[in-house]
Amino acid sequence: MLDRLTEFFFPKQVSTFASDIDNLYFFIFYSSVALFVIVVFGMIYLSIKYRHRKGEELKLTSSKDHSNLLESMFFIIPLILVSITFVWGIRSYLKMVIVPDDAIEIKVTGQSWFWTFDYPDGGTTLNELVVPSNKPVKLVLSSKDVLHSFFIPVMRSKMDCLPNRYNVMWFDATKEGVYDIFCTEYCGTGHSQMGAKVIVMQPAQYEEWASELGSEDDDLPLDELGAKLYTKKACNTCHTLDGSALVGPSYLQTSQMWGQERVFDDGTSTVIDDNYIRSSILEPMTQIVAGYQGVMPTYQGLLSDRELDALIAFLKTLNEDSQI
Amino acid sequence: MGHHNPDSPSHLKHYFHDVNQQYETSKFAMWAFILTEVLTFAGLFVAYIVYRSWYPDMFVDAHKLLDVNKGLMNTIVLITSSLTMALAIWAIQKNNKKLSVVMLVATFIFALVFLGIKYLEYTHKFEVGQLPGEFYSYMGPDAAHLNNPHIFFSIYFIMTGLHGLHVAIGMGLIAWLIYSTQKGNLTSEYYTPMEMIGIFWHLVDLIWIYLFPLFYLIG
Amino acid sequence: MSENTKQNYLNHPKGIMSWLLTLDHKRIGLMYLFSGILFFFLGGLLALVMRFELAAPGNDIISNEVYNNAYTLHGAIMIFLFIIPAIPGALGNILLPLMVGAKDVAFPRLNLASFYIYSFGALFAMYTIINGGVDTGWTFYTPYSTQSTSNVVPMTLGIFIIGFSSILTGLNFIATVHKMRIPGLTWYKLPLFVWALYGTSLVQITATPVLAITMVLLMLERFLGIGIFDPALGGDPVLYQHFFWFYSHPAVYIMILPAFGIISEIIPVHSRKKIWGYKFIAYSTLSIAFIGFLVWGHHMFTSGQSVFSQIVFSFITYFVGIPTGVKIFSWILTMYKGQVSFTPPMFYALAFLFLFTIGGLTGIFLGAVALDIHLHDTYFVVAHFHYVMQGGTIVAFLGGLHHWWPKSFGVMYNQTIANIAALGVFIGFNGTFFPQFLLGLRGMPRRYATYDEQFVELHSYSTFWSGILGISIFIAVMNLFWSFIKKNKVDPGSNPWGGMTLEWTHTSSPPHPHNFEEEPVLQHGPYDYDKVIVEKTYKK
Amino acid sequence: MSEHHITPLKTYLIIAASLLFLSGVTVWVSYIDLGSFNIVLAMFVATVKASLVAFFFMHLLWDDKKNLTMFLMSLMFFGIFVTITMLDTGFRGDLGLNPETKDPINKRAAFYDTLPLTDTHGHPVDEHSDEHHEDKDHH
Ligand code: HEA
Ligand code: HEA
Ligand code: HEC
Ligand code: CUA
Ligand SMILES: [Cu+2]
Repeated sequence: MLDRLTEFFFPKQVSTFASDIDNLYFFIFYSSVALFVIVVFGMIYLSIKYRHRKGEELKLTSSKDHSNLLESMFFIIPLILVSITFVWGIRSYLKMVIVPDDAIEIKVTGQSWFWTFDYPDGGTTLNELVVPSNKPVKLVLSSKDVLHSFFIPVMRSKMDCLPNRYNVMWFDATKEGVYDIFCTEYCGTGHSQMGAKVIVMQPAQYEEWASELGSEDDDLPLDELGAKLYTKKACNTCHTLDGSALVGPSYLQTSQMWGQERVFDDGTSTVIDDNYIRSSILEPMTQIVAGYQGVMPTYQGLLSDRELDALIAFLKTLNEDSQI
Repeated sequence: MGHHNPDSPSHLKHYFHDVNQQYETSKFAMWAFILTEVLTFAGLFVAYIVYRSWYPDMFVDAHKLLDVNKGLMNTIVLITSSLTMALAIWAIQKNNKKLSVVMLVATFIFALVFLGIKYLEYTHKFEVGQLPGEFYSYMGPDAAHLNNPHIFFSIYFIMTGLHGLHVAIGMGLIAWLIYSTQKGNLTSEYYTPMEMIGIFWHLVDLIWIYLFPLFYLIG
Repeated sequence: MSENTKQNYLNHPKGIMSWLLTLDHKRIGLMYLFSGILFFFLGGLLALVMRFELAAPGNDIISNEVYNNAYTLHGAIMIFLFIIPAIPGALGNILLPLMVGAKDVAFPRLNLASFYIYSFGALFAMYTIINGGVDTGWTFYTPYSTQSTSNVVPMTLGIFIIGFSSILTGLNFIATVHKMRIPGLTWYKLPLFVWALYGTSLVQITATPVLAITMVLLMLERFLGIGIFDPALGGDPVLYQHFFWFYSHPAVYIMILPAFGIISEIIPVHSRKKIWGYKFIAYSTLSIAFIGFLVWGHHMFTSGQSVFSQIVFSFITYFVGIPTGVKIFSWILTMYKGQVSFTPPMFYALAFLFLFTIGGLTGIFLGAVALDIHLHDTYFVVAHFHYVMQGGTIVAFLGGLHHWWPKSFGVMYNQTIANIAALGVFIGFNGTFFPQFLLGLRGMPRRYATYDEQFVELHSYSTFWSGILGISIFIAVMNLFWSFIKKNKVDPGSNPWGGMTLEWTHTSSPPHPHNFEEEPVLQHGPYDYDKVIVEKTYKK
Repeated sequence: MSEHHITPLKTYLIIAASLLFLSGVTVWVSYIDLGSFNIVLAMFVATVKASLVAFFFMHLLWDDKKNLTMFLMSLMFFGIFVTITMLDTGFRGDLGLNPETKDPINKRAAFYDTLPLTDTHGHPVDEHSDEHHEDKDHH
């Protein structure tokens, strides 16, 4: 019964402290329901019982306006409930902030509008956090530009990412699977698209994955690697491939664009070539395409040379027929 | 209703019972206003305290760039102006219109001197680049090692600037007082505006009493 | 009645200038009422736009940018242009001097100035809309607000200016309550609405200056890069949040205390019963106002503030619930052995009890730090604050309007339509916002223009009912104004609900330009239904 | 309004003299190094001065006590604001568990990297060496 209710109210419980928090919720919930029923029942009962009946004379009413017993109840009952809630709440809270010593540490960086994850043994992923199950994971969060907030509903945990500062959160995932991550601090136009996934794997699988991290793509052809990077590096949060403009220009017809002129917001222009694309990715703020805002983040340090080549190669393959 | 009692004074508003009620109401409201003033500055004091605790060394070193003598001079000027303001009220209470006007004029002049000294301080800071925020550019030998001194100067300029703004507003009010007292609108029977503006002026002094040690003397 | 009773503040003096330059608190109140309702509709319209966009997950109707502007403007207009200034501004202005037996507020000129400052600030906010909107959320968190290219400066400037209006109104009310009461009207004989306004005003004058300075610092951060709130310049964005919430949490009590006051009037009058626990209600007003200053950090539970302050804030937050509970229980017990009539104001009061209890109790969920970490910035919070603000304050405000409408304007609305609209508001409101609790619990973040498939069902329910809610509110308000247009006058001496406070017993409807023809003499307390029978008189 | 209290002239003069004297005292004390006690002392003296102004110049001593209450209330709310804010800003990274969350913002803002060294008049001096570049935090 309780399980069904939990499922009704909450997403799955995946972290070790999730059930604790849900139980706290249910404690407050049931107390509140009880108080609410008292309030609503009292209100309906009294208003109907003492209603002014048709034709009844107006009369002097009772002068009763206090009762020591009732009034002390007003204080005592809420005080008891509140005290329990407080103690319970703080105990759960301390579980959420005290990180176990053996946690593996992953660095999370928010940036408008995607997430970067740096793993302890080197290697980086974008918008995909991979963690082992049944092992505490400590996330050290920060941001490159504005505030973001890292929210994993199934873990019942969330923490803001601040520029120039680190915040910490941790969890110990109990069930393998793929779960949602949301950004919950407003961070601009792409805020509602700043989602990511957390992938919880068996520890052994995770070890394997971590050791291959970064090397797996070595032998893909450039344009295929580029296509992969296109989503992996979150280009698709701002650039579509179907001709509709999001925050940035769409890349439906880039293959035809090569050799054409690009006009910038300061009136200057340039001819589109590999170098231009390369510098657009590494230094997006220097030349801003007319009609757009300079919000593209720099990928300096996030892409290797081979990856840049791959992206360029991929863009070159795009034309009307290659809609994805 | 609505028409004046023949022997009630002309400054009594129709919605008050008597002069005393009107006087007490104004004064009470003035104190409520002082509360809002204090809380406006409170925000800045909080910023000061928080940043001072985060950057203790920078604060200590950056304050050495301020000129204690000018600060002390301004303290003296402002305290004296507070005295003359109080005496202006004292004089009008004794119905000594002339003395009251003299004292008000003195207060006005002291305020002017205060702003003059402030002006000298500010211009010097502008020249050497000890400016708030991103405009800060002073990297002299005594400051090149400082960690984010622009924050100190931001807080300094905002607090003394807001205080200076109060001095300027006070001067406007005092000028108006000089005019009305001279014209004979204020007497020992009715001097509420002078009392109100006096309270405001003393608040300006009171805030400076804290600003002075916090900016010029810490260390 | 004498010839004089034909003369009331609405028809005397005449002419447009007599309105624009009026010093009469009742006329000023009426101007607040009109502008408030106008902004309410504007904010409501924006809400409906948002809701229609959210009916389906993608960007179907409006783009991300437009959505972000819409919710920011919705929040800012509702809060800074409507609920904070307009409710005390309208009902408070009209009623406070009447209730204390004064001819006017203590400083009528200041009162008018306050209205114009408010209008002036509102112009800036309106300019923001024309000029392309603002997209930071009504909280203006740095560093986004220092970087956003939208109209942050005009909006914050507008809020800064409106802040002064709020402070001046507060000053005026405090002075009025302290100094303008008629002889014999001691503190414990004041109507509880006056207590509520008094508490509200105290919060206004203490908290608003901090908002003003925060807005100034934010603007300076944009102009000069002062580095106090901007992490790139060595500053701390969390400090901004402290500043903002030092004002904005107490501000939620600026929003709700007048509503509490309205309920404290409606229930005893329509139950014809002495109010339960007068002193408890009066003191709980003050203690809510005070404790409200100690809990602001509960909005920052995920900001990374120190664990110590998390615990302290969580602890103190619960204690706001206790005085509030005392009020709720006292209102309910007031009906005990009364003579309850189901009039439109009473329906709104009962709806208030129902909705505000839900809203308040969900505040306790949010106050529990461990749980708030999951719920923060999700739709659970959105639902919570609509339950307290719309379900609490707005519903009480509508109740108050229905209660004092015949008194203030001398006209009576159609009571059947009023009852139906009240029911519509109640049902539409629950339909709109109850699903949002579930959305939040299941992890739906707020300020999202688009969302995951999994949330479609609940969102579309919410959108559907928001239409009903909008229409009902529209009908409720129009029904009121229709009585104006139709000139459905009540007798100047009428007292349709049998109220006992001075505005009912000692002046005509609508009141005389100077409030009372003769200075009122207090004959009984505000709720002495056990001592005096006040007839209900209501003639067309 | 003749029934209002009129403070004798002498009182005003004495108060003003004490204020000036105390100002001298703070300046003098500030040159003695008392460590963190300096600030305590300076604030103590400032508070004595402020009380003199409030009670005598602003007439709080003789006024309706409501006015004094208002004034004290403003100080109380200021106190609340400072204290509770400091509960956060003074204790970030408490529990001692996550050192990385502590001491966050002591990083020089980026624009300092572009500032040339100056002399005491604010004029740029030759950058004959890269010395000052080294003591900046590059990230
Ligand atoms: C009218 C406005 C109003 C009112 C009255 C309240 C009242 C309360 N609010 Fe609310 N709140 C807002 C408006 C309001 N709030 C807004 C606008 C936001 C969001 C801002 C934003 O981020 O945009 C917000 C957000 C908000 C948060 C932050 C959530 C988050 O962002 O993560 C919290 C957390 O503690 C909170 C708590 C409370 C509490 C404890 C009360 C209490 O005062 C409630 C007290 C009432 C009761 C408890 C019910 C009646 C009592 C009983 C029946 C007796 C029994 C009681 C007990 C056992 C305790 N509120
Ligand atoms: C007093 C405050 C108040 C009120 C009354 C409301 C009323 C409503 N609010 Fe609002 N809301 C806020 C204050 C308020 N809100 C705040 C502060 C936020 C947070 C903003 C932020 O995150 O920064 C918010 C955010 C908010 C969101 C979340 C947005 C997001 O996070 O993405 C939503 C979504 O459903 C919403 C919906 C509604 C709805 C449907 C109503 C309805 O009750 C509205 C009912 C409809 C009407 C009142 C219109 C009636 C009139 C007509 C139908 C006709 C008009 C005709 C003419 C003009 C002639 N609001
Ligand atoms: C945060 C949103 C965002 C992300 C993520 C993003 N871009 Fe952009 N991009 C933009 C915007 C906005 C512009 C247009 C303004 C400008 O020129 O800077 C742009 C411009 C460009 C341009 C040059 C514009 C032209 O058509 O002439 C290229 C090339 C480009 N992006 C490639 C990429 C690639 C490759 C990625 C991923 C590795 C990426 N972008 C990720 C927003 C983004
Ligand atoms: Cu990132 Cu919202
Ligand atoms: Cu709050």
